[in-house]
Amino acid sequence: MMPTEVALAIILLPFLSFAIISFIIRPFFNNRPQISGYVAIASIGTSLILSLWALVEVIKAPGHVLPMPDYQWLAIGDTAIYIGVTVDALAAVMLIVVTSVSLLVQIYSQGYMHGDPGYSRYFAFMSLFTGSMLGLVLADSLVFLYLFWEGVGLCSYLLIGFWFHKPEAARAATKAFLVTRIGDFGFLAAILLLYANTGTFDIGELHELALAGALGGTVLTWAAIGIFSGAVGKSAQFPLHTWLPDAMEGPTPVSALIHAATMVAAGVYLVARMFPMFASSTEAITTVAIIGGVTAIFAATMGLVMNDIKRVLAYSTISQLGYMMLGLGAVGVAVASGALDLEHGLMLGVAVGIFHLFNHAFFKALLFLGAGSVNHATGTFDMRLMGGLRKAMPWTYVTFLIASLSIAGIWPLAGFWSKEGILAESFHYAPILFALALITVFLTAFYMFRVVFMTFGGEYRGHSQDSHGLHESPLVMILPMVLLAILAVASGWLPISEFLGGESHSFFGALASPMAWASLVLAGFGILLAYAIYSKKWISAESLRRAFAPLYTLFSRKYWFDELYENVFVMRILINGLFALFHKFDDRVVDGLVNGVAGGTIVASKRIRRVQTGQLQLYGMAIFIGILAIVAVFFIFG
Amino acid sequence: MAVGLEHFLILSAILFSIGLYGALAKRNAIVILMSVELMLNAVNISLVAFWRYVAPALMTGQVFVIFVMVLAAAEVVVGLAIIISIYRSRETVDVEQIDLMKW
Amino acid sequence: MTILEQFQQWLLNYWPSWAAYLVPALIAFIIIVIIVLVMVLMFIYMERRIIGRFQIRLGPNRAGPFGILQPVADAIKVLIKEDIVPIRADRWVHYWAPIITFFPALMIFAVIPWGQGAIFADLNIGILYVVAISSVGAIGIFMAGWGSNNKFSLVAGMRTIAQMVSYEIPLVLSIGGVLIIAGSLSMMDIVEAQNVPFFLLQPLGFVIFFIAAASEINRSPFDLLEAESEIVTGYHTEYSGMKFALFFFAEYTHAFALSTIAATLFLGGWRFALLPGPIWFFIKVLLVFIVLLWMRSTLPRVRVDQLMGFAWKFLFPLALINLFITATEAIIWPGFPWWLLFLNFAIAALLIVLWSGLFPVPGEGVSFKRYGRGIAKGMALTFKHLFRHPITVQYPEQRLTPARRFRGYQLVWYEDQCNGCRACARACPVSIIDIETRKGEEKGLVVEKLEVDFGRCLFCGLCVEACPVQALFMSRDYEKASYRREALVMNKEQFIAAPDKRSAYAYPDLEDEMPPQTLLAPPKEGR
Amino acid sequence: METGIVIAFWVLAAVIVGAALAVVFFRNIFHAALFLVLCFFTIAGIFVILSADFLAGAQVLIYVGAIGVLIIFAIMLTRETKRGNPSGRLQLPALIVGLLFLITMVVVVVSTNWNVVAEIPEPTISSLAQALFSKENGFVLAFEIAAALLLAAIIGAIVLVREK
Repeated sequence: MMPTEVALAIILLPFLSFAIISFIIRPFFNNRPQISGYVAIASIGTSLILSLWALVEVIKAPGHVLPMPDYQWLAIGDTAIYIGVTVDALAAVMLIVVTSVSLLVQIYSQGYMHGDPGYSRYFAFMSLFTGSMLGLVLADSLVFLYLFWEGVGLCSYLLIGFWFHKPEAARAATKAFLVTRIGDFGFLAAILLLYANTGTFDIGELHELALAGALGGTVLTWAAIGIFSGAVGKSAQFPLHTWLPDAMEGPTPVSALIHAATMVAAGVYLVARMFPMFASSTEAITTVAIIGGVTAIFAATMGLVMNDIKRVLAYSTISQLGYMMLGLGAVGVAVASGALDLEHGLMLGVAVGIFHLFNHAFFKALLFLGAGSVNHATGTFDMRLMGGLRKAMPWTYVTFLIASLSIAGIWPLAGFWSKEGILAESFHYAPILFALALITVFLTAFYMFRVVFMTFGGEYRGHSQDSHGLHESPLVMILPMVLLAILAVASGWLPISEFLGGESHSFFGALASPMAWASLVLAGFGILLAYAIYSKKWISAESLRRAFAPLYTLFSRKYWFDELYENVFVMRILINGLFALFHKFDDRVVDGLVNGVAGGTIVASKRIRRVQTGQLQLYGMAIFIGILAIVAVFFIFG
Repeated sequence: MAVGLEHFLILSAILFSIGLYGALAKRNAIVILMSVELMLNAVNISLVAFWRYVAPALMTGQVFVIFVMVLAAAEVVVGLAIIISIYRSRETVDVEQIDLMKW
Repeated sequence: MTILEQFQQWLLNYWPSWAAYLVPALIAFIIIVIIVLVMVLMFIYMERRIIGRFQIRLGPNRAGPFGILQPVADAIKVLIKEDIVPIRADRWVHYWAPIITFFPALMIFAVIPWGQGAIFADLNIGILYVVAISSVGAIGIFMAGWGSNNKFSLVAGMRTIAQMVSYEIPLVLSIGGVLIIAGSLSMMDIVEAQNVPFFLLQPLGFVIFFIAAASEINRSPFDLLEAESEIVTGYHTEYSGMKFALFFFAEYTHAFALSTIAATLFLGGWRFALLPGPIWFFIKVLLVFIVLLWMRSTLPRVRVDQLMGFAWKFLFPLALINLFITATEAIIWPGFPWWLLFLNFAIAALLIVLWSGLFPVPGEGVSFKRYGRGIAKGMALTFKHLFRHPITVQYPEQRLTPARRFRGYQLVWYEDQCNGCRACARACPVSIIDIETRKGEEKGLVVEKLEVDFGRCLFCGLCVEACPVQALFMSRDYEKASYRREALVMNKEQFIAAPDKRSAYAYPDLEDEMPPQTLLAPPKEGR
Repeated sequence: METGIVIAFWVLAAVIVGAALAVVFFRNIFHAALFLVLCFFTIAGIFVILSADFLAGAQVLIYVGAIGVLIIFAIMLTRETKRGNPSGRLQLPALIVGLLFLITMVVVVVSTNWNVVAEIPEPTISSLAQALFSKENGFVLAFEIAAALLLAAIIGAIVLVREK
């Protein structure tokens, strides 16, 4: 049996390393920043080991849940707020994802961030993020979860704006923060709504209430939608997706860890964690499903035309997250409509979504690390200035290729299994979404291999003088990539799905289903197309662009979403509308009040300050006269 | 006529009042400091007198006197340091001319 | 139960209580005052004599046998001097200063145990009383400096206060070690506690105490407040007569007091084998005082900033460490076994060497390597001098033989040799030789008159050199004085030939029959 | 013995009051300071009468030996003696307040009946030390704090006074 302290230690270790780095190493050993790297890695490594222990314990535990005591956090009057950790299958899987990816990424960062002036700061933030993320995963009450939710938000802000001297980085950080804040607002509102109606923050109790129908329909719906809005914000789903591509201004390992593997997946995790609640409200879960599907395809389309490798990856991340949402939603809809019996359905949905999250974490992280490695060599992210890196950096190429195949869902790589699962479920329960999913499969394969061919195939298109300067990245960067590549191949073979309660799939038996073939064919087609266009140039990209000019502009301008937000929402409605009103109010009423008070004070003090003669003796005199007065009072009335 | 507690208390009262007058009326900062010392000594006398006549068993009275002495020493050290530095900067220790802290 | 108290108890049977208490107290007081007076006079005498010996001189030895009445003579001289008060002086302060300086020093003796039970008042705060009282003296000295309205005196006063305040701290701290071992403030108890004299258990404390005490009583090398070269004679520049005597007295009383305290605290007071207590006590006191004199006659005066630095950077930390070590030992070995002294000596030596290593030589601190060795050498030298014979010449009884070619006073003239050639008169550059001759019957010229005005003589000896017939010699006589100018004009009757008086000047062949020149006093009759 | 104490008390009290008045009313600050010292000294005598012998010693050591000397030193560093020891504008009110205070205190002292215990305390050093340093119901903490306070005061004084 695993003691609770271990679970807490998993959370606290990274915080500890954060504290050590920022309060001891940065101030005192700043001349030897590598120490901070070691500290961070040591701490996260330890938590990885502990997480593995937790996983084993969970597997052994009956019902895959470890009972953990709650601690009273604070008591307001007689209502006490308890916080605690839940270690169940879902949490355990997430723990493994977070710790392992984080560990690998930080090892990688040793190479990538080498010589950066903010080296220590970087690792401090990374540790802080990892700690918050682990806390988010393990939290068992909404308050606690929200705490860490904001924590990871903060870390993502800090890390996107890590190179704050670059104005666009700073802008991107602010943008990310504000956009996610919109979602978080919904989340917070939902939490408060739930507390108002149930009087508890504990997720388990909330689920029981929800399933028992004790929670009123509309309340439940609105709460669920609110929570989902939070998820939308974090996972950059459809309306709030705009921050993630810009977030690529941060260091690439950050993108790999936060904006591909873990934090953005937090939204999915949240939905999965609250799945029973979603599943018991049709409207909510339908929203989830639709948003997921729309996001999947719509992000993919934008991914088609980006020239910045990281942006392509960013869009693919969005679309993959949409995918997961779609999977959750599809099953959830079925459960809500009663087409699927309850607890199996719940299990299944979580399994489907989280399984893909699990695989996606690895290959997407790997893709980002690959991009980082490429950037390390070429110093740019623009694919038009790359090409021909296959020879220069074979390791990067191979790992990147594996990741691409995996994300494209090629059998028997990891991506295939989870994707196939989602397709199957959506096919059964939500045909329309299934169509979207299929298209997305094709698009995914296409843009991923567009990237592969543009980056590694053909000739080097960068400045010729540094073509010979191209070099493979150092071992400390290659090693994590290789490990991730192994995971990207093999993570699908792990029985995560059954562990989470979904169906198992036999290794070859999967090929029997037509679904699998459909997706495989589509993916293969996409790959071929990409090969034709970008490697062999049978079809010129130019002509295509001209052919689909309107679409191209639509995609490349990202559906004018940024402009929409910037100009319409922010400028027109907020700044010129609402804020103007506020400003007037502020000017007239508030300032008037304040100035009035201040004026009065000034006038009064002009008189009163005469008392302050600065003569110490006068004050002393006053004191003793006061004493005498008191004594006199005692004599008279005492 | 034996000497009792009241005698000492009244003595300390007189001493205290003299010190009080000096502290309030004098203009030379050092004299004010000296008057404060007088007051402290008056307090010491009454403390010891109380110890002697009211509670000889427990030494609290004397302990307090010791602490008063410590405080007096500290106070004098810092006070004189302040006075001297004021004198350095303003060429006077007349408290009526040292009124930078007025309005 | 001191002797005094016993006496009082005994008297209570016969007299009314107030008398029974008052009279013995007065008697004891008077006895103590007498002791102090005598001791102080003796100290003054000893100081002059012994420092003399340290410097291979004889001290004053004329007044009375061995000059023992010298201090009395000084006292009388001082007392009959006029008492001068500067016009612009603050008369009031000027008047009280010597008294306030003197009485604290005297009051210290109230708690000094002269012997078993022989103590004026065995206060149970004895040593605290001593420290407190001796800190009052500074005010008197400062009053003197202020009152005499003389900037040198004022500077001396400032120096005194700075010095006393600074050195009081290591003094008290070093006493603290003793108190920890003795476990009492009462002098009696402290003496009783010294089965092993505390300078063995507290070597470092003793050294610190000794130095600090020497500075407290302004003995050299810490006598900055009367540095003649800098501030005329310090705070008592403007004092004369009785008041000066009081200051002088106070200084020696203080020295005596601190010697007694040192003897009491560290040397086991009156306790030692066979001889009765008081005698041992005085022996120890004199020992301490002699060491003080030894230091004074050896070490040069330190500079004022060095003085402060020495107090604050060297003595103070060492005293703290010593206190700490003693307290630790008190916890570990509460009984303070005798063998602890080896440990403590080792610690003391180690600490002194190490700590002085903290002060680089070019800086203002002391460095053991340089100054320590220098001081040790100097002390050793003066100590050797103590046993050397004094080189002072007791003039009237004792004379030095001048050089053989000494060109002394007056001339030696052989009339029968002289042929009256007047060569000497011609040779004299100041022409003070007045010689008249006449024709003689049996030989050529006879000297009628030969007068020399030695008031103007250069003793150049040209006359002797000029004499062709070896009739004229210089003499080795050097002690001739007269009250009247005329007496300096000498005639030939006074030049009558005296072979033992003549000098070998210009006649080298005479040298070997003359006694050798003596430079130092002849060994035996040096007193 | 008793009569001796009485006599001593009256003499000392007279000297104390006289010296205190001198401190306040003398024109020459230096003289005032000297009288302050005298006052301290006599107060030590009062302590002796009250059989607080240790405090008497401490009084002399601290007030006469340290504080008095410091004050004299300060007087000399700030050459204000020519200006003398003038009274400020508040002279009269200060006098009134002082007198009122004196009257109130005397009234209070006289009007209260103190439960005086007869016993004469024996020499106090050891018990005082017990009270100061014993861990249980002692003043060790206060003692340490006082030490810290002194250290702070010393450092503060040095920082204040030394030329930049």
